[in-house]
Amino acid sequence: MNLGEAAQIFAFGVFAFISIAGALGMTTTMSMFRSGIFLMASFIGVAGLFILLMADLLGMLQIMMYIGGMLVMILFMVLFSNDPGGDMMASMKMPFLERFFSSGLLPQKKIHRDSHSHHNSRNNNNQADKDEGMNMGMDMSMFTSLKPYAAWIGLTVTIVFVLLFLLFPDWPVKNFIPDQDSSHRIGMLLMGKYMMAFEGAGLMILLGIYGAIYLARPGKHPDSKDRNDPSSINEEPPQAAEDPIEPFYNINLKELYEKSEDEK
Amino acid sequence: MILPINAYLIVSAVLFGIGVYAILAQRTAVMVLMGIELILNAVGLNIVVFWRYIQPENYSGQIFTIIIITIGAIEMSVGLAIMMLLYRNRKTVQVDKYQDLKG
Amino acid sequence: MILTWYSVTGLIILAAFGFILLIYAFSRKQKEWILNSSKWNNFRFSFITFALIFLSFDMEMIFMYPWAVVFADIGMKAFLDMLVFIAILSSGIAYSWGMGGLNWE
Amino acid sequence: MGIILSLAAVILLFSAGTLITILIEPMLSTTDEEGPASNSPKNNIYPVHPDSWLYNAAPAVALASMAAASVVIPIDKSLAGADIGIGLFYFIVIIDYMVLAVALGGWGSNVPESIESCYRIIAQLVAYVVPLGLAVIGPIMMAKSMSTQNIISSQSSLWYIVSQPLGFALYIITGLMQVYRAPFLEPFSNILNNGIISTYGGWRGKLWRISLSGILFIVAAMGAVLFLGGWSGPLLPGFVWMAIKTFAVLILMKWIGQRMKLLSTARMLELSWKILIPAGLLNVLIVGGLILMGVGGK
Repeated sequence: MNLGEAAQIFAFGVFAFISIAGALGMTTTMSMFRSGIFLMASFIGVAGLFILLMADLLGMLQIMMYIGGMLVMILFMVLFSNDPGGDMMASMKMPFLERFFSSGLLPQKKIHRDSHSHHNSRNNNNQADKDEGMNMGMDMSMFTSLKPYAAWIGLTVTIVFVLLFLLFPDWPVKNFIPDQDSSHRIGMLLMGKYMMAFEGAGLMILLGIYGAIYLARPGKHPDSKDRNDPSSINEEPPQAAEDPIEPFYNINLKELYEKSEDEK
Repeated sequence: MILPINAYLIVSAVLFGIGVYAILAQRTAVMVLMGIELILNAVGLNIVVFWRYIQPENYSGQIFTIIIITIGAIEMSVGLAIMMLLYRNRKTVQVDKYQDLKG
Repeated sequence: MILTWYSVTGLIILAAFGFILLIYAFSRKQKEWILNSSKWNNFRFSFITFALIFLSFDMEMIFMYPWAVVFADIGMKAFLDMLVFIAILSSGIAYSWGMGGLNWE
Repeated sequence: MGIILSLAAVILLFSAGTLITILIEPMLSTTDEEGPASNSPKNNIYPVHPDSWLYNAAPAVALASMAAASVVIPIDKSLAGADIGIGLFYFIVIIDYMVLAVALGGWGSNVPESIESCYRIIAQLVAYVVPLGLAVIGPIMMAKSMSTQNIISSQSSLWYIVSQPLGFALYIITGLMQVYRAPFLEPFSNILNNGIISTYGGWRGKLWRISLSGILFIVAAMGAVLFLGGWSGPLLPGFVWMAIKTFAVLILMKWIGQRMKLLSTARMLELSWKILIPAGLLNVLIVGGLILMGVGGK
């Protein structure tokens, strides 16, 4: 048990804890943004486990994919839900796990007492809140009715797998250190044996782009009118303080695009 | 190699269980999508564990996981596009409110 | 060998967090509050299509790195492979450009 | 024992590099600096309703990402933090943590301007990651490996700036996007009163200042490693060459920043998806052709 192995066990403990705590936090925290961050922490824990298993290219791929992807997904979450900050939900009574994972949020009640007028101003400018009303019961909550059953189903699935892995540990384990230069080996395999997987993944990415663009149908859905015009959006930021020579990049893409449209 | 193979498998089993809970218990569609991401991730971890402990010399386990992460990414983008559409038509993303097909 | 590389990274990240905890312990200045109202709702998410195709293009990078490492050893075959791959992806960009996706609504 | 030595070397050299960057910046910028280099408020201010977990974690993630990115940059023949086998891919991934840190800080502080800067930062991430990846692939193809020491040793005959100028131009532009300087400083601009810098006071503001300047120094150093042959040079010792090239790239980035008109996030996204990504794909094909004709990748 030299220093290396002790460090390995410690690192395994830390990464396993991060990934399980992150996954738990994702499901229980009240604020949507925070649940995205917890899921990202869980994926980073799993990436750490990948690096411990000497699959470092996979670990880095995992981190890169899930930091970018998660932040984009959080943007969609904020767009869809009318209480992403979790203020309204934080004030409701919650079992222990939810209260622990959303302990950083300040409940809505505090804002009530501090400045009553300010709360009303926040209320009337998003219409969706008005018709649902602020005093409704649990239908605003993030959980469906079958939450206890779901908890039991999840628990039984976990127990079944854990017992399976504990009671039948006779995997044909081979004590062999894999080749350290993983990117070279993966490249050779991708170009050789798995050429079809490489091109198939390219086609799948293409289908993903086509599907997303077709479904989102850009340009057909201008923003709804009831959203107030935010102060900080202005198309042309102020001119740089002084600009001795004409910058080489001065074509304005907007006109370029409109011009090409007029000709069509 | 001091860590037994079961240690990693238990971690991925727990992640899988939490993913199942996340899908069944959450109301908003985006959280269901995140539950699916979590399950995809637990499976990817399992594959890398089997590659590392059982067949370290053959790297096809890692390529399988790369393809799984690609599927996760593309499924996330198309899923979000579908939710975008639903949000625009129904002004809500509560999954249990989409009951038109119930007839 | 991989583990020794990443142990240096891990130690450096721990050092950074320790440095911050150290400063946290020493700073005892009086707090002053700035009033804020959480106005998340004036959020106009106008780069929807950019975000959607970014997810797919992120994956393209993953397939490019192993290919780039072994390209010089394989030569022409790998070049044709990547030609097909890049053609597929640029058709994705062309489609989203044509559908009017690539502008800030 | 070796780990502790390389650890101390990396921390010592990169804190020195970051401090030099902080000193150099006022000299380079003629106008009063608007972007991330603007000074943060002195008093120890806190927002009233922060999301306290995220708000306090943000400076720590920023500094950790800057420190972790400095592991991979080689200063001399033997003196790199850890010559990781997939060094460049690791570098590109770790820089994304800075975006995560600013997003956490922006959303956690619950101040309207910094929430807007959180959205702008994610838009900028969407803009710069793909062209940056395409710009970095050129040197990887020619060096047949991703580790930074191999890339430098493979540039001994011909620097990569000579054989792939388009890749260098792409790297500089996306490098500026990465560090939110001059033309691409929408998330930290005066409209959003310096984004999240205005919500962190006292020493935490200084922490943000160190991380944002440190990232500028590291991206410039990686540019020198990728395209100007890192520490390889005739007379002077390795690390002097590395310092000269890093500050040359730094000054080039600052100079471009002052010349170009400030771009709003909309322009930046259109620029990157309509011009930089097609140019990046073209760059990959050009470098592939060069290698097939036998220029690089010996």
